[in-house]
Amino acid sequence: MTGFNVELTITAAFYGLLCIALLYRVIKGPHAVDRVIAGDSIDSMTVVIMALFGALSNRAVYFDMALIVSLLGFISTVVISRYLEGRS
Amino acid sequence: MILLRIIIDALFLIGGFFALAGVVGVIRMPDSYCRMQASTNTATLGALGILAGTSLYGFFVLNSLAIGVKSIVIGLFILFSNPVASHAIARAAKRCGVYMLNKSGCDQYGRDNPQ
Amino acid sequence: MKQNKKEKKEKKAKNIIIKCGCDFLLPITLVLGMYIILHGHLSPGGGFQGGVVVSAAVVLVFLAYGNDGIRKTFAPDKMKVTENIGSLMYTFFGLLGILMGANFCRNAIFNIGNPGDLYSSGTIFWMNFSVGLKVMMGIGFMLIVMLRVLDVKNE
Amino acid sequence: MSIVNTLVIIGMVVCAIVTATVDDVLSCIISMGALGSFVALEFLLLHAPDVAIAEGSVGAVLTPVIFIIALKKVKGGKE
Amino acid sequence: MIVNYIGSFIVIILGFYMVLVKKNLLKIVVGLSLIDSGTNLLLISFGYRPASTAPIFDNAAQELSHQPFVDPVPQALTLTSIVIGACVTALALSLVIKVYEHYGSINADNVRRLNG
Amino acid sequence: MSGQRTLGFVSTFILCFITWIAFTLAFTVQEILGGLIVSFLVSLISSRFLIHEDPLYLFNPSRLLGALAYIPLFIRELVKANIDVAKRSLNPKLPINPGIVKVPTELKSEYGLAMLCNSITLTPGTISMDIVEEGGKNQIYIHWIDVQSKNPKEAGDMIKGSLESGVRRIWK
Amino acid sequence: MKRFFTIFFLAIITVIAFYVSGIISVSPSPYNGVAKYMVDYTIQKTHALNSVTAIVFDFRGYDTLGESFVLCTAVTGVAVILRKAVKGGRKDETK
Repeated sequence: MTGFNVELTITAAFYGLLCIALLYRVIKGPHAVDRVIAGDSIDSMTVVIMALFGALSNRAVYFDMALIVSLLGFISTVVISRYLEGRS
Repeated sequence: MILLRIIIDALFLIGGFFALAGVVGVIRMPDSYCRMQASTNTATLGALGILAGTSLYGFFVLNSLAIGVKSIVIGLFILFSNPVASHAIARAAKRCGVYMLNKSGCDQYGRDNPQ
Repeated sequence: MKQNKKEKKEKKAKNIIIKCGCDFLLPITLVLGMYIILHGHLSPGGGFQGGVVVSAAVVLVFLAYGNDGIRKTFAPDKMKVTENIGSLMYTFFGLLGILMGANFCRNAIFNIGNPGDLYSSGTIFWMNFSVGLKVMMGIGFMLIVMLRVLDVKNE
Repeated sequence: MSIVNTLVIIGMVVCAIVTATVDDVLSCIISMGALGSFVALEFLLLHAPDVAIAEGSVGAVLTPVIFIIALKKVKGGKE
Repeated sequence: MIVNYIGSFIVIILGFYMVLVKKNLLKIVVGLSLIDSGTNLLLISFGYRPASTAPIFDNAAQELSHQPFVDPVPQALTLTSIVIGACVTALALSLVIKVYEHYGSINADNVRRLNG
Repeated sequence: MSGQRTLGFVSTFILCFITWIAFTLAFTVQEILGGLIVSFLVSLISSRFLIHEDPLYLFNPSRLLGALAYIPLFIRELVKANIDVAKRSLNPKLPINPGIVKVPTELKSEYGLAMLCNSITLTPGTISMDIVEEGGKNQIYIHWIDVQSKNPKEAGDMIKGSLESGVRRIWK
Repeated sequence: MKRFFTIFFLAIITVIAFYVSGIISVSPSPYNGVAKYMVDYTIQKTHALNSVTAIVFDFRGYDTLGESFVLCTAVTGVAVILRKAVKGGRKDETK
């Protein structure tokens, strides 16, 4: 369309590759805390891929998804940390 | 037009580089707290660089106000919500006694709050 | 022993960062949920999704103030009643089709306003609103009940 | 975008394998949350934003909270 | 899109494996949730068509009007399915809590033996 | 007390309305009316949570200018710390020297403390772990990836020197 | 022995699933019939812009009715099963 498709696609693919690299920490985390950290990073990378895909398809409606995940993604992390604090 | 393209590509490159650095840090670092430090690297400049690029792309290339403003709002949300999660998980890790590499011999939290 | 207890109390009172973060994010979450409910016929979203986002307010209040804050803020009995009112509203707008001489859920009053406005598309707007009311109150009630389980001791 | 699609599917499958094979129940729940995140992204890539919003909001708010409450109530899930 | 079909079938089969083999009741509920996710993905993949866009008629879609739309019927059905999945998970977890209060154990074998 | 509550309601209303405008970006009569109703309902519920002390604290022009001046300062610190941590994690020898230090701060108000701690957490290399109050002064425990000094004063200057002066222009 | 049979059974299901996915992927879903009708008549019959919302709330309204009842039943079921928590809360409220 405007010639930007190549950059957007390559960046999104690069971020997807980094997500898979982060899964190494999910597989082999010695403690649950490591898995939580990796999951949190995966959440923020997911937001980035969603924004890139919305810009690539030129639809503003795809950005609502990224809004929700970026706003509410921290709840699960805080709840798990609350559980870990109470367990000790 | 060509200047705009160079700026947006530079923003994408910056974001990709810092995200790569953060992921390599998460994989390589020896203990949980240092992994947390590297993961903030991903969430701040790794995400904000791409979102700034997307916002410029929406404003000036696609001529769509909604895409630009929503990208900025997503960046603000990440800035507000990410440190809360990071702080909570760091405190929980220290409270439940996750191993900490103590190379400098300076652990004033463990000194003040013995288990 | 006494000193230990005092220290613990002080730590609990100083949990500032999570409290301030949740306080600041609470109105933004509510506005986002209402936006998703009310724009269900123009943009992706609708009653169920927005209702779940609004009911995240219960979790945010729990994270900031614990179960005491929930007890002071929400009234579970009224929430259950409101959920049933939402269900009845949905059934009424479904029956409106039959009352106007067509089948169930037929959109009988769709030609109010132009497509693209906020208040358009007749019963779909009101059905979105009633399902959103129902889901936010229902899921909120369920979350309150399940969070209160944490306070009940096992005998 | 088919490359991104393939990568997301691979991540989803890896998360599912971790969920099925790990011993600790808490780790099981955490990797299930990561799987929910991948599945929501995949819904968006298949041009279904409504379903993506539903899955994302349920996976971010409802599921982890009730799972963690149940885990807390059964005292860590050890038998 | 054969990748999507294979991936969703693998997720469904792993969920079956968890439900059939694991002894911990919480893990069985996790397996049910996994089956739910896989089925939703399979249903959405049926409706996908290449070079198309989301079925929303806003201003951007009027410019792209030469592109077809994705099939919206499976999306609507999946929306219902997700709600029911969340309800099933909540109800099953409250049953697990009740079982633990009653028997003092969430191992499926122990519960069956105590039941007589 | 009632007047205080009304002012808090008004400031929450303004925040909600700005958020609604940023979400919709449509300036027709119906959208504005819907935004007013939604903001009224939301601020009815959440004003008592959002407002901690003084409701009109941020509407002072000097504080708004301070908030604007904080943004470039914060971005500069962010980029510097990012480059530092990226260098450390990409270096094959992994030159880290982690430890936890305790740093005193002068801030009193809750939002000020939260803003300072969030800024410290967002700059990579440092994570704020806990806040305690000792002897009338708030102390922050900070995990630092490269401990250069164990003395609380020096470490405080290194970690939050310019950030704290920026925050103090906004909050007490 | 039981475990072996379980895994054998799962392996058979896996093979069948892969075979089925191969069959599905060569014949994509056609775009006529009910989907075409619903997309074409979305704006004309309901004035809504989002097709999925139009289907959920207008063309197939009975589905949403049933879903709503399922949700109501689930909430009531959770409240009945965890009755002790609700009662304890109410006692505290009256205090």
